[in-house]
Amino acid sequence: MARVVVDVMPKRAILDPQGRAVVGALGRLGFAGISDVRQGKRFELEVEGDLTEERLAELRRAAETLLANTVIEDFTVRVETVGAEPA
Amino acid sequence: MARVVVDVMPKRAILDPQGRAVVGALGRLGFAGISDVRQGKRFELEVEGDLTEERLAELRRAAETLLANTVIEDFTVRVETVGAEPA
Amino acid sequence: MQKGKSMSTRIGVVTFPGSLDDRDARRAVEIAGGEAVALWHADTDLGGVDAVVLPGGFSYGDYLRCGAIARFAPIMTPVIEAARDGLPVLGICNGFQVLCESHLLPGALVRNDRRKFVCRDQPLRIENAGTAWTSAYSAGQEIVIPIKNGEGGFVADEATLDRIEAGGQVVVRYAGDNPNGSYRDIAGICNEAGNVVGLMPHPEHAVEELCGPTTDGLGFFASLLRQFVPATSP
Amino acid sequence: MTVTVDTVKYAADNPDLEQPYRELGLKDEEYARIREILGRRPTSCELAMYSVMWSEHCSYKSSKVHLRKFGDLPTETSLGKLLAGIGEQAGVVDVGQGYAVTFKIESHNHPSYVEPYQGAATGVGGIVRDILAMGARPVAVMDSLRFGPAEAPDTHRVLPGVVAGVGGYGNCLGLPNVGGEVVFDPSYAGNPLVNALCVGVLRHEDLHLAKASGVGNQVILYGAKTGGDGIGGVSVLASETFDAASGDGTSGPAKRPSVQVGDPFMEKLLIECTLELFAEDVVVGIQDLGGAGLSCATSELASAGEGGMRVWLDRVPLRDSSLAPEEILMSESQERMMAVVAPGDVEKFLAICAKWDVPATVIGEVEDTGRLTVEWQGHTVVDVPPRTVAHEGPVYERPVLRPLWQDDLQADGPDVLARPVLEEDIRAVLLQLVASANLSDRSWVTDQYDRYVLGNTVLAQPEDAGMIRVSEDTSLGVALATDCNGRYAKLDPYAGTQLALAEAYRNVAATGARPLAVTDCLNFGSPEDPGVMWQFGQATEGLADGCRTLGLPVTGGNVSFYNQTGEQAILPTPVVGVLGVIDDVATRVRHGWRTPGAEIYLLGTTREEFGGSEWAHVVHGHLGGTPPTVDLDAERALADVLIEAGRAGVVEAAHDLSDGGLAQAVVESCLSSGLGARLTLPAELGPFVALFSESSARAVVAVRTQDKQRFADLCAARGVPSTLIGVVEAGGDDAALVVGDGGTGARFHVSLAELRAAWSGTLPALYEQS
Ligand SMILES: Nc1ncnc2c1ncn2[C@@H]1O[C@H](COP(=O)(O)OP(=O)(O)O)[C@@H](O)[C@H]1O
Ligand SMILES: [Mg+2]
Repeated sequence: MARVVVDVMPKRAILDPQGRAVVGALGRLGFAGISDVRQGKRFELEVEGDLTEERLAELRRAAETLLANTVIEDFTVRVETVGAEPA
Repeated sequence: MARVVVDVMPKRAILDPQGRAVVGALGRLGFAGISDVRQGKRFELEVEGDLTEERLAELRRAAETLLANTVIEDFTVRVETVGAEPA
Repeated sequence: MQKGKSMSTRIGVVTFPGSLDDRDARRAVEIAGGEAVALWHADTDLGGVDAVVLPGGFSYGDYLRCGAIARFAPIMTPVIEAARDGLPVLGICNGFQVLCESHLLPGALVRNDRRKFVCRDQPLRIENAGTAWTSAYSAGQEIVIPIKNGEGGFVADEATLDRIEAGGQVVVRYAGDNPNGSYRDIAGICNEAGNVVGLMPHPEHAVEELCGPTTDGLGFFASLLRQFVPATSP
Repeated sequence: MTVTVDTVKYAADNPDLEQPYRELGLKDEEYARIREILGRRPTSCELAMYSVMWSEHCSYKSSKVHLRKFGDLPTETSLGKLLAGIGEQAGVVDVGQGYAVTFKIESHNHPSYVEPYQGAATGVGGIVRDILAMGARPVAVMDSLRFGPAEAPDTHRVLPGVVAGVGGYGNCLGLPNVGGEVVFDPSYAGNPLVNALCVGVLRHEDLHLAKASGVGNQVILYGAKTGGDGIGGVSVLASETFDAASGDGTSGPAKRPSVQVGDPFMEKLLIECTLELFAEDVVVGIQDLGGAGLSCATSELASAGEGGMRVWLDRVPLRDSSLAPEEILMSESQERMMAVVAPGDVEKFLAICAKWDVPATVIGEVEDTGRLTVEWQGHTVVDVPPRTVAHEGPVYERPVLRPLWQDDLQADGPDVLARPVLEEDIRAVLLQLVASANLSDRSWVTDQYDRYVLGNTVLAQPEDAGMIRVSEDTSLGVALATDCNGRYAKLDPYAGTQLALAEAYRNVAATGARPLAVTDCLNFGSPEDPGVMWQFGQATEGLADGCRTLGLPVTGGNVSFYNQTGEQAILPTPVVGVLGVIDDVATRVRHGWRTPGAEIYLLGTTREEFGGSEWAHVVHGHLGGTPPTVDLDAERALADVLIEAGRAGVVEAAHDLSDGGLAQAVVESCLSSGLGARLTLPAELGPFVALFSESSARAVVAVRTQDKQRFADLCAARGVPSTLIGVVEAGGDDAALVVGDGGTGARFHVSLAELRAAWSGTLPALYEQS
């Protein structure tokens, strides 16, 4: 059992209304010094069996066909390493 | 200039229709062995100046007040380390 | 409800950037016999209104989370204070989401289980006819008014759900097919005091025979006016 | 594109520099013409402007000669002169009581194939800005959609995205969606059609036009910042047949994305902000930014006014600081408007924008030089006569040739097709048609659209037309319908286009509204194909003649060419939108039955007409023969009866007959009311023809017995044939449609439950993800 994380973010050149809304709100709330925010999606996949290279390649294909809209989004696929614990 | 990443995920107990749909769709597309998927949000914040502990604490407050609804979501805040390159 | 008297009842309707049903809510108030007062998101006081409606729409585009940004608008400071002091507040759809984000109401609203926006005429059952906004109905009464939402799934943890059920805080339930996966078919709830009510369905779209499926929505606005009739009679 | 700035001076000094005009879609002779106009080679900025403005999409170079036909139509309606017509952003129609209505339909086909959600969403956003720019408050939208085969995998990608995009944008703007079409045909595989219509309401005195008049007046760009969106989108996506190569959405200079992403929240702010600017009377001229962005807005505004304008391009607020001046001029970033403002009003203008949190910047000034000049970092990068960019583009008399296959197609009539005879076979065909992709329940689509917002929606889906109360303080209403049967248009483009007009006209009249004006969206294949150009010529001819007969002006519209995959062009699809007016919305007529016992009448004449019919399509996969006879005088008489009967309250239900014929109409009136019906079909035709023929100029109505005499008199006075064909029956669990044949006395019976299951199951089964 492994966890694979797929991060999907709007392409740089593409308008990100969500991010814009968040920057504005953070400013109004007095959180200063945040020049830009991009909002994307995070998928956590629980994968059975162990992660061979083939398996990862397959998951990359899955991300490309289903999780990301590559016309307007970029994505990264990575095996979860125990990250920062919940704040 | 530093990048801080805030990941926001639905709490386990809370219905995650998107995640469920993804599991279904992956199955239909023939991507087997994915037992569970959760869909959340990823925010990339471009922060001016350097990241003191105070600054990070403040960003954590921002995440807690605005970026996540802690009634239904958990969040993590971390400084971006160069991650996996785009697939 | 005597129109003449309740005319003096002033109901504020807040317009946030991205509010859409504010005109409809004001019209509904007037048709019910009240006086609608337009409140602006940047205002810092309520202008002495007798009650407040937070209307439907997509405040700030609902880009981050429905109601998450509107909840911090300047007008919300006096609204939250007054609500805690018992001012009747009705949140419709996006307004309901704002009330949850403000923690004036428990739980939260998430993406519909069918993952699509749904607009249709929805049968509902009034569960609590004792709130500031439902006294014109009788408990168990069935009504039909439009719903239209993409993130109308009411969720909360089991303990909270049991608590609000026990406390009679479930005000309205979906009758028949549950349109969005709301836990326990919940379409609307109130706070413990019963002055703050949040509704996913849109009573303001069911106040005119000509433009709505029914006029069943009038009761929400009439309920409030009724309360004020004694207050305003000599 | 160019590294160092290509200034006018540099261009004059370096006449022989190679320029990538072909990549930008310009032909050799077009490029030569630009050099001739300027007396030198164009700068790269000028080349960008000309290339995008001379594209098919913006210049109408192939369609202009044909569209002129609409120019000779009456510019009057029964209610008065048009306040604006063809040539403006959208037509404006006087609807009485000091109110006017503006409406227009536009295509966003190719972008919706590349990125269905954003393509459809920005299609809605674009047409809404057109309406707003006339000084009107947008009050409703409609969407006319065409897809490939319902079960095709690519349709499963495109349709849900398009529908979600139309809904996602329109719902967030707070505009009710009051109608449209969803049609499936193999010819749209790989080339779906997304046509969006918007209607707006204004007081006569609020009319605004796209004019840069008043020397010294300031030019203000307001709304979203300018980014790399859809650069070359117009010329690349709309002017050349879409090829999978750009399916990654990146093409055009510097690999900028051709896809535009919409921000409906910004557009909502833009609407409220712009309406307040109008109310405060601080706007001299205004134009939306759509296809061709700043190139289009600056050259069109300048042409229409004093004829001159100076623009400081560096002042344009950018989302992406790396944009080159050429790209800024071509960018199709959404949610932007341009206004011409008197110097004294600029401060007030900017204050109102600030109130709505809408960025606004003075980027230029009106001049009387007759030139449009653009400055970049202190250099002049554009210096052109604006009319040559906006209006004096190339005009082509494309070769026209009636396709060789046309005769064979018409010769291959439906008469040879096997028809059901036995009652149970007819019953089975009825259920098969009711459940077919084109005739089944649309609510899987329309339930994703808000039809209640604004509180003035009198009629919406699934009624024959959408109807909107013009404002709360009047009972005045407008009704709108869009229609087109592409199969008819393929069999006979002239007649097929008139049938589209007739159907939209009939739909509007069925609700009790008086048809007043027309908009159209002409979707065709490649104009370089003489056969397609013949279809286009026939279609415009047919529409112009039809509008003349019915006394309707064409107030505006849009042309979309290059709708084809490889050599395979789509069915010619001239979508026609008809606008009608009703004095008292309370008298509007719905299509569902109201009271058991009411008599059901069939109005009009039924002939044996199955060419292009839904029956031939669904049961035999056959397309051939000729479409139903066009009889516009009969349409007009029928409309008069429906309108007067509605006003007088002598019909309590009315439903127009079209695809699927009488059977489909009666089934829909039953299902939307839950009431049954007992039909006794006229003997002479036989049940099959009576039920499924698609003869035009027909409708069914329900009349209570106490009104039958008044109704009969109405029909007689107009010479409209009226046949008693049945009676409305009770609802409830055993409600049913019972069909008997006056001749043989044979009959069959279908419960509403069975009909509903067949009718409403189809689209969910196709597109509902478990
Ligand atoms: N098929 C048509 N029928 C009538 N008028 C048309 C048609 N196509 C385009 N027009 C008119 O030509 C003008 C330019 O069309 P268009 O480019 O769609 O307008 P816009 O510049 O607002 O996008 C408009 O006034 C439009 O109404
Ligand atoms: Mg335009």
